[in-house]
Amino acid sequence: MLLIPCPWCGPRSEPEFQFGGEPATRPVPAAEVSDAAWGAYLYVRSNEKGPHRELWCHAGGCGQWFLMERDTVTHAVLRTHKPGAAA
Amino acid sequence: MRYSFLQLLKQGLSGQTGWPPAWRSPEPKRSYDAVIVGGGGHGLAAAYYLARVHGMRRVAVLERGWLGGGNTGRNTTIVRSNYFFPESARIYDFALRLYEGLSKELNFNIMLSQRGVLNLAHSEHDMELMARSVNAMLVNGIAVELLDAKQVRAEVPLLNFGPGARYPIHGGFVQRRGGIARHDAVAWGYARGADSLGVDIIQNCEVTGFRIEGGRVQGIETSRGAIAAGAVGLSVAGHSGVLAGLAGFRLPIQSYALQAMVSEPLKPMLNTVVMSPATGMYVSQSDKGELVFGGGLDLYPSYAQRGNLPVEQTVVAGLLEMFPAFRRLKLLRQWAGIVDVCWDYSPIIGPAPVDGMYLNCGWGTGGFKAIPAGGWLMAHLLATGRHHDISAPFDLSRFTTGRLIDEAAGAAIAH
Amino acid sequence: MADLARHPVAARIEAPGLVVTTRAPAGQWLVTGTDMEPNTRAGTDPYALWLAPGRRLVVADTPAPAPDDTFVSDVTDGLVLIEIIGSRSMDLLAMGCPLDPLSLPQGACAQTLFAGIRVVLYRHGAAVRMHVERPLASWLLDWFRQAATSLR
Amino acid sequence: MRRLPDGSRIARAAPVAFTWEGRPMQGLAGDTLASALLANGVRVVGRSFKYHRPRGIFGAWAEEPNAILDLSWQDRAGIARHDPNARATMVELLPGMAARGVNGWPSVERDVYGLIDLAHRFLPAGFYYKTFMAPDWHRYEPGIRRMAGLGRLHDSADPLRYETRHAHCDVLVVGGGPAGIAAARAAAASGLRVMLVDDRAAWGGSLLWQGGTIDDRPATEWVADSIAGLAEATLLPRTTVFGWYDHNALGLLERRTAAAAGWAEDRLWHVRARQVVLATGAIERPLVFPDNDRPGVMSAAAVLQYLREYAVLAGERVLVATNNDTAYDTVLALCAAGAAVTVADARTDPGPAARRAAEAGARIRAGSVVAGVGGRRGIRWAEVAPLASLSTRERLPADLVAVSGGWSPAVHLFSQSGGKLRWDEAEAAFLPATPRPGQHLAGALAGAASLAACLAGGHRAGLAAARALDRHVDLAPPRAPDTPAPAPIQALWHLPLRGTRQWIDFQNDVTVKDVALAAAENYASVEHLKRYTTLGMATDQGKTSNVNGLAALAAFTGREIPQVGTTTFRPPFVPVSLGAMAGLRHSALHTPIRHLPAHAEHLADGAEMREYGVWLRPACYPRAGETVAQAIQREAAAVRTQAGLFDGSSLGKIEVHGPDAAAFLNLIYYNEVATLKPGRIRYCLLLRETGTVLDDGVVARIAPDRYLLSPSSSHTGAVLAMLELWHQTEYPSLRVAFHDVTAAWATLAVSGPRSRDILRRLHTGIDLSDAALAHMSLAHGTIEDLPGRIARVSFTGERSYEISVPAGYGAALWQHLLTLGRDDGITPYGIESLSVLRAEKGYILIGTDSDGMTLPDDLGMSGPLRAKKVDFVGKRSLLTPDATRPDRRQFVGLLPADPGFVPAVGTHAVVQEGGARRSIGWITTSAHSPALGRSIALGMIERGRALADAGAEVELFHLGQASRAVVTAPCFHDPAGEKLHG
Repeated sequence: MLLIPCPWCGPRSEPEFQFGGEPATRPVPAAEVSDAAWGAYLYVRSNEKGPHRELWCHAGGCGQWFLMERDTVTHAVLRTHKPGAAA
Repeated sequence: MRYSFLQLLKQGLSGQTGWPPAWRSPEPKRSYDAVIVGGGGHGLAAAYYLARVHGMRRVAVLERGWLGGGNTGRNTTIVRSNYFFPESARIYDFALRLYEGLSKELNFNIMLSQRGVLNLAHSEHDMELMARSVNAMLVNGIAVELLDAKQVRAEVPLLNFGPGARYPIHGGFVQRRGGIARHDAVAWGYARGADSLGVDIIQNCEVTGFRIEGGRVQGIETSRGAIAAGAVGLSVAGHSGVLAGLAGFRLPIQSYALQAMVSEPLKPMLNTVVMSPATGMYVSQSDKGELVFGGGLDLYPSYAQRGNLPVEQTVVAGLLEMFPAFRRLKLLRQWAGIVDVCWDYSPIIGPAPVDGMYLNCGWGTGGFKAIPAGGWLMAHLLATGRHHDISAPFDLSRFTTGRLIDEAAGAAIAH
Repeated sequence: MADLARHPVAARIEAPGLVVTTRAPAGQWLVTGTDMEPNTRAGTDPYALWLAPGRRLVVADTPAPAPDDTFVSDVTDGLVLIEIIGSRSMDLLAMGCPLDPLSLPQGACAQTLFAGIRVVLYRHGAAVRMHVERPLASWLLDWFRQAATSLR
Repeated sequence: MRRLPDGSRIARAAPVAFTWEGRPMQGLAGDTLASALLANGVRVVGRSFKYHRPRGIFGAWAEEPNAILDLSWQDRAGIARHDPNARATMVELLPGMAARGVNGWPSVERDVYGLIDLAHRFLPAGFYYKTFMAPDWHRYEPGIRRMAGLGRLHDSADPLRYETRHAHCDVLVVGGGPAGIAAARAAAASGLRVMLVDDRAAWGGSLLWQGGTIDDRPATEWVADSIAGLAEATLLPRTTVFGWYDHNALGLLERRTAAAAGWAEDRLWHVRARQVVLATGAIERPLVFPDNDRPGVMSAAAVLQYLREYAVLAGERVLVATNNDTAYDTVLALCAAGAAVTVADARTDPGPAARRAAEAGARIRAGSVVAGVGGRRGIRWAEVAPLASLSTRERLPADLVAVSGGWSPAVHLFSQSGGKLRWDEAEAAFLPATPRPGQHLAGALAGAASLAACLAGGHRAGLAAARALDRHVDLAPPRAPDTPAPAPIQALWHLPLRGTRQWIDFQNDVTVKDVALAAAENYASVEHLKRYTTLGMATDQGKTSNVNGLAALAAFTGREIPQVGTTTFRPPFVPVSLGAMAGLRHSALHTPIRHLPAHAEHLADGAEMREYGVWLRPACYPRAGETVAQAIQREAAAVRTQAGLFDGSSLGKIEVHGPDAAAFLNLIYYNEVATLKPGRIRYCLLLRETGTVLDDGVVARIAPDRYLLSPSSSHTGAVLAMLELWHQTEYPSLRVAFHDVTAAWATLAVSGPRSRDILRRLHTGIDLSDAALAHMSLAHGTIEDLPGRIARVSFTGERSYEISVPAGYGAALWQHLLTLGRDDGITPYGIESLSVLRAEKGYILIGTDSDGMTLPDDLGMSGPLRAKKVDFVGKRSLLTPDATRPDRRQFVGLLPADPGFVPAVGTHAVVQEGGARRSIGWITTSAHSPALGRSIALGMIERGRALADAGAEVELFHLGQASRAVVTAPCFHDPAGEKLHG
């Protein structure tokens, strides 16, 4: 049962959160993006075994999105921070 | 030595000490014509069919831990082919047909029990979506029956038809040929078969890198030395991303924990596999008498084979909503596999971005039921370098063309 | 002109050491504008509860004018206020919510899941107050009725 | 076996009547079911899983492999309860309990299936993999299944509620023995929130039967004082910590002695602890020797516990077989109770403990082992032999063989937490290696061999836990007299006796020969051994068998024990009732459901309520004697001809505000929304990044910097999350905010030709003229003195007005509008009726007509892709090869060839290709249309629009039945929309 430190609300239990995928910046403008690049943006994942950069939402709490670095083997939460803050 | 009742009797008279090893534990040779990474059901089946169908003899399977120890040994053992799209129906039904002959083919009883797989509908809307799926399957040549509430109750009287039911049962659909099989026996059967045809199954042998020259794979670095290979097949499920990384490319795969649970063993009481996507659970009773049940994925990426408590309680709550009589039964054990999930819940089969390397992965929650087909199609790729027509639609390129095979969307229920 | 009646969601649930009642606040407003310390409560009547950066819920027990800020939405009828009081109230909260009561001193507020539903939770004098979306109120009150029987 | 008159806490407790196999018996208050059975001389309590050999009670607590019984009883609230697989050693005896053996017919005492044991030679481990293949497994499976399984499910549904409780503490101490109490005492002294948990009813753990002195007083006094001193802590007896989950979250199962009426005594706890002290003790290992599975072979520690705690003497002529000193406590106790005791100590020089035992009257056989036992449903004799020459046997009369093969620390929770184990050769046990963060180990778990070591270790662990939370305490540790170090254990595994059957897993019937077979067939990994032989897969999960099994595997594969390693420890530590796992989440409370503001009114008006998405909403309002289908036709016809009233309050209402609101929404929505004029409304789609349609709904502009979005009822949450995601991560600089006000408003739709006539009777300041309030526009104002708005939006295809007032007034407005419209035939209509009306108009229902693959162009909406320049969500996905292929399924109408036949939703359209059918799409909506007086349908068909233009006919297929239909444009009624603008 993960204990995740929401950057606003502090440590909260796992059911209050939703995993939102791996953070990725969308390639723009649409007209100049190849099918392969667009497919990679939509579907390809780093899927790291170990420290992994993730997007999460404190859906059951303040509803804010934040970034988390989490170890996908030990589930240790290495750090969480507000989007845009020091990545 | 052939397995049979007579052989059991003969061996019984001499203290059962005459049985040969089911497979050898050979030292890895320096080079093979084909090397398959991943000693689970898919990898072992591919090695078996390479030797059996394509007559190849210099084949190796490299397994990081003990054979059959990954998802093959951690799933809820359901086999079925009730899929929506023709491409999916063909691959899963090809697997089911192979399963139907597998005990004889491998001379190893995999205990295929075709007791029927029943999906439940909990609203009129569910019934309409179910009719869409059933018709798709019938058109695909998969025999399934749409049942109304009365028929479902006759099939599984233990189900919750009580007045206070939060998810009243409006009906369902059943594939009679679906059922369960003994998961370990599938891995062991294929391992014994492949070994008997000269395949080297090398356990405790972790792949640490690939030797790639000119865009083509030449060999593999392992914890037990370097191995040269004419062709390399990857069947490592949840670890597909890790292996791809070693070979210098990425995959459209996210690895999640998928939990499974068993209850204490009881006398026979449930004779069908029951799946209720709406309450997030599916259940069957093993031949030893345990209820074997599971549900949806844990909702964040993980390589830890344990699973989390919230999803476990959600699955148990779903099981009890469908079977109130089970409330007093006790949970005996809980564990998880690491499944490789694609966006469209369909597998990736075909050449990898590195020449001479081939992929059979992305099966997500549905890998066990597809083992024979995944193995056969990987063998075809490794032996011929070309797609079999059943595997072509599942090529990695679909994530560039956008031509996905989205079973979840098609059937409108997570499967 | 018809005088349309207002139907509040009302309930009172009692058990040894526990009283759960609904309150009808005079006003509730969802406000975006000036920020406040996260997860705190400011003021007595009306008072403000932090919801998100730059967003708060203003609650008035007695009639008060709408707050003045950049973006104000009247949600008086949209949230039902449930008050839980009594020596066993912490036991009841512990049945529905993973939050540590110690992380909710006077002056703090928290948005969390109670019986799986999003609520805003905070202390109000000796009581604990909880706001829940109106459509879910009857289900949650049914949950309270059933849970409260465990205290008998 | 008999009850002694005194010498234990419960010797003189009140009698408790119970029945075993229907026979009345008597135990004492404080007995477990197991101790009561032993006191009544019951030997055989079960039958083993495969060979159906008789099984007797072996252990005394959670490790018990054999006494798994079918138990019926009434709980303290008088509710009939049943447990098909109750572990007798952990059941507190209650009056009226009825226990029966399982897996034996006609009884476990006399079991016909016991004959199977005669064929044991032909039934080795995994025999079923080697046979049962002809004709196939289905022939043999039913018989095998009947033989398998233990208890039988009673069909009496369990009416009770199960409680779940969350708790938090600074230091959780698992285990209430000497080490645990010392740790809790030390941690609590620092003022921290401490929780002490033990699975027994009484505190003290092994002190309950081993005694000893602490701080110069009887240990039990120290226990009582320490527990009294922990008044501030949370004390949970009768509670098992069954699972260690991420981030120091633990699962506990409490077996309360009393619960409120209607509630089960099982209570599940979720505990989050900042620090955890594990003091979970150790489990005694059986010895492995021929026929060691006979009833009457028991754990030496269990024999001591039955004697000291329950005054039950398990045997009069006892052979105690051991390889370590701990068994000598049992020997001394048995001698004191008057039993004739012989000790077979595998060690050639057993040391001082053996000398003390000899002085107490025990006969010592050093360097000897128990080499065999006689008797089938009980022990008649036992044979002792020197380890060095096993064939020279000395047969002794015996009715009990108490065995101790050493102790395995209970590392289950430590291992679940990710802790690694190390093999300790001297202790002949797997000990925890380094503790995990926030974790402290103490007592027998950490290898402490004496009471003094347990107390010191526990005290240190408690202080360390407090120190980790910056609390420094100086508290004198509890002291116990130093005892001389025990003589070292001599590892003793199975005996090298060919042709004998030596049991490792009593419940699943796994013998040493089975391990040898697995090794010979190269199932050489410990995990293969477990799965191939089912060793450790029974309801005791290998607590007494795992180490003996892997030691045998090491011997047969020429490896050391640490090289073989253990299998994985998984929750739960003891089986946990599924009801407790689910808690209150069942029946109505399983998942939340939302009610409309006018919920009570709908029920009063006879609505058939159904669940749509997360809302409970009226499907239709059948009148007396009317079927649902008839009601739907009547309601739909009324809307077309007069007027209807519909509760649309569940439709999403998201207010968007800010100087950049227009620019932001334009980057999100598929349609152009920045050019929308205030007061106007536009029907828009929202796409996922994959281009597929997430939701549709109307967007209303209130003011230059304010919009009101109306997503569909079941997608409001997803839409709000999407807006927040894009704003917070991709466009944080845009000044815009979102308020979900869905629940604050009731929205009732009056639809039909007479709709405006009805509204004119409403007291409102809003100008209802078409000039002022055209179709797809809205106006704010007062309605019956209430703040509100009216939007002219139609999903029926008729002139329609959506009236919104604060939610509290929704019920009153519903009644009021019905009254105002009575003369104009206003008729409440539900979702199913609305579905017919919108189907006549060919309006799409997202999630019914569309699915997870549908793109805007499939629905005939390709305009914005060409017109909009900005990169809205999903845009690039509309340009991929798959998005632009010509054979995509498109949204069309279908008119069945037989106008009286309504094709089922889910019917497929098929073509014949190469002798086989291929699906080219399916019907998503169908109905008998009152407006057209015939059947209509909507669907998604490959190249649908081209087929519609050509008026082509397609073959339909539903469950084997064929029919035909003409493909048309989706709109069947008033295509020009004159009724809307009127």
